[in-house]
Amino acid sequence: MSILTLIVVSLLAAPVLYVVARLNRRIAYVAYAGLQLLSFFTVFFSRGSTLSYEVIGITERLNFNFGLSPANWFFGSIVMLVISMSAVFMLPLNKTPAKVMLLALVSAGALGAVFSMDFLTLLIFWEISTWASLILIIQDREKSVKEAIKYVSIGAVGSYAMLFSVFYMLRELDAIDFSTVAVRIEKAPVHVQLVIFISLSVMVLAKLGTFPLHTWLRGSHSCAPDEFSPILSGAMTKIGAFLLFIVAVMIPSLKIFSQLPLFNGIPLANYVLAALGGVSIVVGTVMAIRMEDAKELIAFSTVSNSGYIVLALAIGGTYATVGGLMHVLNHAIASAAMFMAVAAVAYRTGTTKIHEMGGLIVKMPVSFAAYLVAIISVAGIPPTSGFVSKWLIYQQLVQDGLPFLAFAAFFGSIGSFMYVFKPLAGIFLGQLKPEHRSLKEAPLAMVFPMAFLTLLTVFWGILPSNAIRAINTVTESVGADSVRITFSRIIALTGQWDSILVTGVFAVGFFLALLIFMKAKRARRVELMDNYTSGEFIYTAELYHFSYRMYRPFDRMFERWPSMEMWLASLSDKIRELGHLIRAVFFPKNPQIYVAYALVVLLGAFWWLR
Amino acid sequence: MRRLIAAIISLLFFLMLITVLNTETEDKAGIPAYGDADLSSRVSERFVTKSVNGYDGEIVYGVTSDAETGSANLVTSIVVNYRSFDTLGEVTVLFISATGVGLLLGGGKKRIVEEIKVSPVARLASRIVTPLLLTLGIYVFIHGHLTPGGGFPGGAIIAAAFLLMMLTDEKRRAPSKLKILEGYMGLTYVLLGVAGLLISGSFLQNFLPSGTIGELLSGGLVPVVYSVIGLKVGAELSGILDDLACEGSDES
Amino acid sequence: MIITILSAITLLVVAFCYTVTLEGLARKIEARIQRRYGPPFWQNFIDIFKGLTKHSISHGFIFDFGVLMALGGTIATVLFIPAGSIVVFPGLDNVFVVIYLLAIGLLGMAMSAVGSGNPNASIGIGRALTQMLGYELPFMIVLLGVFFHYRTSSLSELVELQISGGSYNAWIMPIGAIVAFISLMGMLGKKPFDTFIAPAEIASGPLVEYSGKYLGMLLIQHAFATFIEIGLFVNLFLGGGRTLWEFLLKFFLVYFLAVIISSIMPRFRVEQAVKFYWKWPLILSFAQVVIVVFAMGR
Amino acid sequence: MNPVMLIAVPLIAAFISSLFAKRSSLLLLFAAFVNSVIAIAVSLSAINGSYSMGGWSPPYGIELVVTDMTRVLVPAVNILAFFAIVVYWRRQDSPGKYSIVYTISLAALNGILLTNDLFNLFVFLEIAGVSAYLLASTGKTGSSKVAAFKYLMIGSVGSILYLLGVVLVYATTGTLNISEIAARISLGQINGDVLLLSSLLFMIGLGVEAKLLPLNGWVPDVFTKSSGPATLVLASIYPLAMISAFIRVLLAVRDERTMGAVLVLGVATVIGGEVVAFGQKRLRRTLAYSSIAQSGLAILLVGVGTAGAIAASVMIIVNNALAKFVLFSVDGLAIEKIGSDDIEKITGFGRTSQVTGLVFTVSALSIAGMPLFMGFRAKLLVISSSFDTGLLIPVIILLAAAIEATYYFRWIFSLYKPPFSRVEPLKERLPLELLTIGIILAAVLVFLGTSSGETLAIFDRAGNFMEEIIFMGKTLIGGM
Amino acid sequence: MIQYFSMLLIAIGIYGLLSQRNLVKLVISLNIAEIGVNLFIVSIGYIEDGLVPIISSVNRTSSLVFVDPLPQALVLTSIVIGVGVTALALALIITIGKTKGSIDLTELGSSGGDDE
Repeated sequence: MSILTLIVVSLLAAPVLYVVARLNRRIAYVAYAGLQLLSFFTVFFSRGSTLSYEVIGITERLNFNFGLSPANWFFGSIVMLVISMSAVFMLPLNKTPAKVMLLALVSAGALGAVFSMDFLTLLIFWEISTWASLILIIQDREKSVKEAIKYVSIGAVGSYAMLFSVFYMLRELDAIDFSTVAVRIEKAPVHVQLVIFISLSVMVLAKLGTFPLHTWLRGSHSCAPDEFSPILSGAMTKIGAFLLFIVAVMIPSLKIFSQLPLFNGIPLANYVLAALGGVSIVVGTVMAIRMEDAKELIAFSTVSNSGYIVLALAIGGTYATVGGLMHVLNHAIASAAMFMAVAAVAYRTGTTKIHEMGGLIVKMPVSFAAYLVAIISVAGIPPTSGFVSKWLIYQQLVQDGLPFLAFAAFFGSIGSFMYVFKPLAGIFLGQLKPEHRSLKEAPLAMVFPMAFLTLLTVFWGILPSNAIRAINTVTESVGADSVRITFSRIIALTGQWDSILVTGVFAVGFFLALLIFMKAKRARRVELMDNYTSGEFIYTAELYHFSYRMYRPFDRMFERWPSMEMWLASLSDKIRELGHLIRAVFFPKNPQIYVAYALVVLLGAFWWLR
Repeated sequence: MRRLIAAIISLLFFLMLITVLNTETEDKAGIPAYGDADLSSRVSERFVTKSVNGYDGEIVYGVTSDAETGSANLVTSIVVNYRSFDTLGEVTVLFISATGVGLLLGGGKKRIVEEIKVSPVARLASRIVTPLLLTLGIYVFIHGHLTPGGGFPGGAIIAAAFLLMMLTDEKRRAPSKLKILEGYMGLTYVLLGVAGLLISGSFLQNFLPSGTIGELLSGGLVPVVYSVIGLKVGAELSGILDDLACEGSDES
Repeated sequence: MIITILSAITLLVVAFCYTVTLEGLARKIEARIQRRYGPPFWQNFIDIFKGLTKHSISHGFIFDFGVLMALGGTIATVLFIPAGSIVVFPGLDNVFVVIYLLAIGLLGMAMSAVGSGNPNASIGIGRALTQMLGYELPFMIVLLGVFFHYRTSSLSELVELQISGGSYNAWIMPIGAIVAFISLMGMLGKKPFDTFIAPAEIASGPLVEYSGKYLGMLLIQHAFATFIEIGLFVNLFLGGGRTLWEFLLKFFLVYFLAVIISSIMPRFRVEQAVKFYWKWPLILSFAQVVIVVFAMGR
Repeated sequence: MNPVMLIAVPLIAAFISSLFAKRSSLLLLFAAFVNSVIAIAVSLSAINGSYSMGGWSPPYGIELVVTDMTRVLVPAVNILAFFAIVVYWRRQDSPGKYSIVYTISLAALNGILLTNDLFNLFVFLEIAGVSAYLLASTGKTGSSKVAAFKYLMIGSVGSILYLLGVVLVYATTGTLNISEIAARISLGQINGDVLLLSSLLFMIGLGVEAKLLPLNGWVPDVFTKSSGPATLVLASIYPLAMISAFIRVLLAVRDERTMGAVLVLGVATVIGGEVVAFGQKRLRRTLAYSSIAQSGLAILLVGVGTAGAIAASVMIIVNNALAKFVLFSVDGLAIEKIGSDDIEKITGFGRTSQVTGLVFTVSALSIAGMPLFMGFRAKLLVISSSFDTGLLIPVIILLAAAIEATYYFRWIFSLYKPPFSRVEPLKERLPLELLTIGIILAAVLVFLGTSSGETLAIFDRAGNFMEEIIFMGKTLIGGM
Repeated sequence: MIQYFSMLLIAIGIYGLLSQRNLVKLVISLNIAEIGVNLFIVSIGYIEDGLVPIISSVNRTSSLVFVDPLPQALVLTSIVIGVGVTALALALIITIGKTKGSIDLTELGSSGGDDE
């Protein structure tokens, strides 16, 4: 089954599924999940073969090209993995025909985007999935419209910047497919290179949700339907990473900008991009720490991790490139798992506010485990895949000696402890709310994808060489060089790291601890309310669960920071005011005024042009 | 202030227009000076010599017969024959605006009653003059292809006759038959055009013999069409006058 | 293989006994500074033993699991600290690995403490994580400079390079050493940075619910953690040691410097601590790195 | 099939219906239907070239010309007119006694599209104008009459200027045939001032109907005050003819300086329209300003003036016509069912009646230029052709497009907002005609958005129509 | 010379159009401008001592010098169109007067217009 047929099928599936869903929703959703799984496996097991296909000739030079280069394969399998897992995950949830149609469109667009071989195809399919996801976002929550509008405007800015650059390329380089552009842009003059690089970077920042275009993530992720948030954060943003990979790596940006001023060997353009990534790491981390809603918190963690990806791929170099791609992989999985866990909890409790839950570990252990592993991975703690990428990125930062970018990276990785621990403590640990006494674990269809993603995270944490080997083929395919690895070791410039050894040693340590634990006397089991209360007697679990404003002292330090989200709102107000001005001037009540305008235009044009 | 701006604008407009006058030079074409326009550079030369279809004799009054268009009045030949399609359009404009007036004013149920002080002499005189006016109008549009005038002036004269009656008699209404007449005439015009299309292959094409220049029964379709136009315009204009003079119904 | 296992066991034993002893001495010294007689220096051994043998209560699965995770992670981390001649995994003792392995221990402890369901514990954990964001940053920045200078992040190699280079990092990059020491104070949770234990406010925070064997295990974990942190400092800035004894001596000096400083300090509020770390230490660390990167070259 | 029937049939119907006023709406329906059949026949079968009136060969007689552009536009106009009448067939604000006006305006629009004679174009513009004033006055309130009068005022000023331009051109070139004029001007035998002035007069005179920025003050008035079907016709069908007239005349009487002016005014119109539409709270007003912006886009491309730009322009107006048709009719429906089209009131309308929401969404997305729909193809053409004028124009167009996408999505969202207490499902079933026609048009939009390039080659050919025109003119000059 | 007068008429019409407030006066101004245009149309067809374009018993042959007949035909059309538009405008004014009770632009401005 070729990629093209897959794309066409999944495009055609949208209306069909809509009709089917009007008849029977369960069948439609099962069919949808089946289609996604099918396409994932098709993608995953068909690597290497590249095909090029041309569909439209709206002008003689434009047509669709799809292909299966290693890069396409890598991003494609990540995106489709997340989408298919979410498709399974959403089986038990409430559904509408519109939703399934839009979901099918989203996945079709994503599929077409990650298998595109030229910028226009990428843009078109990306746009398809974007507008579909836009309408999908507003399906469930009431306040979502206001938030989705931010996504619309920022996304429009990004995609039109990309559209501009597509035709600019067509004009200056007479090509828009990745490989040719990558070749021809080297000989192009600097301003052409800069215009293309900048306009594409705007798209990257907008879609990846990176500073300063990150303001849409919070609202859209938190307001989106719970079953869609994993796709939004795990799959959609990763298409942005795909474009970033093309812009920064496949187009050898380090080389073509080498005549610009350099910072420790990083050209100015890349350094600025990386700096934006760094800023968004810091902003995302700080904001995530301050959020009280689990989904908003994860949304900001997405901002911060997108910052990592941008930083890594922008500074380039072997370790950063591989690390960045690795980070794409494990953030896709981890954020999807986190959102799924939150969605599962919300499915049972009906809320995503952290402080309205607590102690759910005894009720939903699997969701807890999935969330735990996911956050360990996000915080970059071994033995999970998150550590690998961060380690590699650090290697690059050390090698190039970039203290300020490194500061951002460290800030993000240490700050992540704070924000990932907050929902862990607030939702799963601590006192169980009385109204949640009767909860059960999420249904099996939800549990399975979470467990699967968790296992993948742990697997690539214990055996990263497996993932990195695949990534090496990607980097080699675009001419960058690859990281030396053995079965268990990753050898980098500043030392090496043996994942299996570390895991083994940890196992040994854990075993020793367990030994002590077993040898000592058995502990008496008491329930949670039986606590040290400094002599008082407290019976209300709600009051005895400390999670609201957990880091109050910390976010008191950041209260007076300027908010980027205000900026967008003020911008729209400015446009409105301008509109009122124009209306007052050009659309008056008195017809004589616009008759006068007509004549004045005539006279002015005549006397001026004459 | 407003008047000042208006004055400035109209002054500038005037200046702008006069800059382009008399701009005819030998190498570049422009607006010719007043009075020395040369027909040879214009399409109308062929209209004068009736040689659009390549006839290259000269047209003589009362002698030449079966010219491409038989009307001695060259303007008429243009209006009703060469550019008859325009005329259809202009009739349509008149028709639609007459209908529009009717629609806007609600078709005029009853006449606005105000006492008209007219001496009985004038009233009697108008009764006498009106038929003469009607006759004159009919004469004008029937001879439209020979003498100055034609359908539109004729129609206007007919309407003037109705106006005269309305002015002298407050009860008087334009006869309601006029609407019917108007519709039939418009229909006839279009159908003539279609007939031309069917008979001789082109819309509004002449399919009657265009007899000798200067005779009454010459010019093929021209007198027919002009009579149609005359009746139609007369009907429409008097209809408009009627509507304007009449009280709107409750609707509108 | 055998060598590795033996050296690992010896390292664990040495680390445990030595650190616990030093902690005992520290209590004594502190007592003397405060004009008390103070407990005997083996008091901490007794505490741990008593804890492990006494009855105890558990607050559920995560409570136990967290403790195991904490102790296990810390033990695992200890094995990556070269102590003079005892180097368990030469070349593989990557500093990032050490730091992030240590984080497992912290995470486990945090989970178990919050799992106890006592708000004091949660508050303590919150403070601990906040303060961590404070002290880790300057420390990591300084480390960046060190790694950039030596082109390696492996502890044992760093030690060898310092010894062969003939001068310790403390002399090569003194500002960095000072910053790192201040951060070390924070890591150790000594005054003025002990706000997350703060016995008087939040009933010694995370530890509030622990008793019996849990307390014992956590004391062991604390000892190991202390060993790791100071060991890191010694290896990074004071050139570790050719022999075990040299290492232990330097360890002793650093530890007691920290103890003496802390014993005469009041306590920061947590945001004060963070602000403090983000002011001078951070600036100084950046200055150090800039010097290293741009002035000293590679 | 002789294209003149497109004009004759509605006229016959109109005259007959003046005889039988009761049957007028039926005659209108009949005429529109026959016309759409003829239009399809014309666009499929008729050969490109001249159809002379009265048997007088051009340039002496008046001629109708069939080009690829008319092939595209004629069916669009007639079929949309038929649809418009069908949509409002059984509704309370159906054309009724005003049907005769619609019939005449249909004839006039066809005449505008087909004629190749400046003065004849003037006549048809006047017919269309008078009918438009009447349509504008069909609103229920008296202020619709005021709006109509304002429209009449600016409109007749425009027509006076246009007539002046015609006279100047005739006095200079001695002919009224567009092809010959275009040929003579392309030979460059014309005095510069006269050329500039006449082209400027045409720009202003036609710009009034084509909604050029300082001349379009009447648009929001008329579109918001007039009745449903009238707004539908004025907003979705009239622009097709008017902008095509603008394109033909401005390209025939081509003066590069004027082209620059057109470009500037077009840009101003786009920005003004989008920015004002962004802030509107009522759907109909938003759509009014958005159609200003769309026609501004088309006119801007006329200013660019290349064949690709004209193709893009034609595509834009066709897309605008199809989509605006659906949007305005849905708006009319909302006003009828909910009683208001305020962004707050309309909330959840898409959920209560799913199909309406679907077609609305499709059309809005197509106008906002999202892929899978025709608007995106148009946008691609627009950007690629506007690149010929440097980098500034595309940037401006894209910025405007971003604003446009934002407010169109706001409307889509407000249609699909989660249902609140106040949104109760509509009791009575929605008019079947509207739904079917909406589905048909949405399908057309999707088809044109996804079909392969050959289907849209007609637009590219339409972009080149001016070459035929000038060629015909050259032969005429040679013939003289 | 007459051409200048026709231009002047147009200018006067425009002045009235811009300065007057009464709707009827506006219509009159429009007519003045139209008349100016029509005059101009006729004037461009005039030829020095050209004859009336009618072949009659007086001037019998087409080889004589006639003035350009085409502009006269155009004028005929445009006059009639002007009549139609004027009639419509007056009817609109009557309706406005009935419904709004005023035909003064200043008073209508408040009610009409693109009001929110």
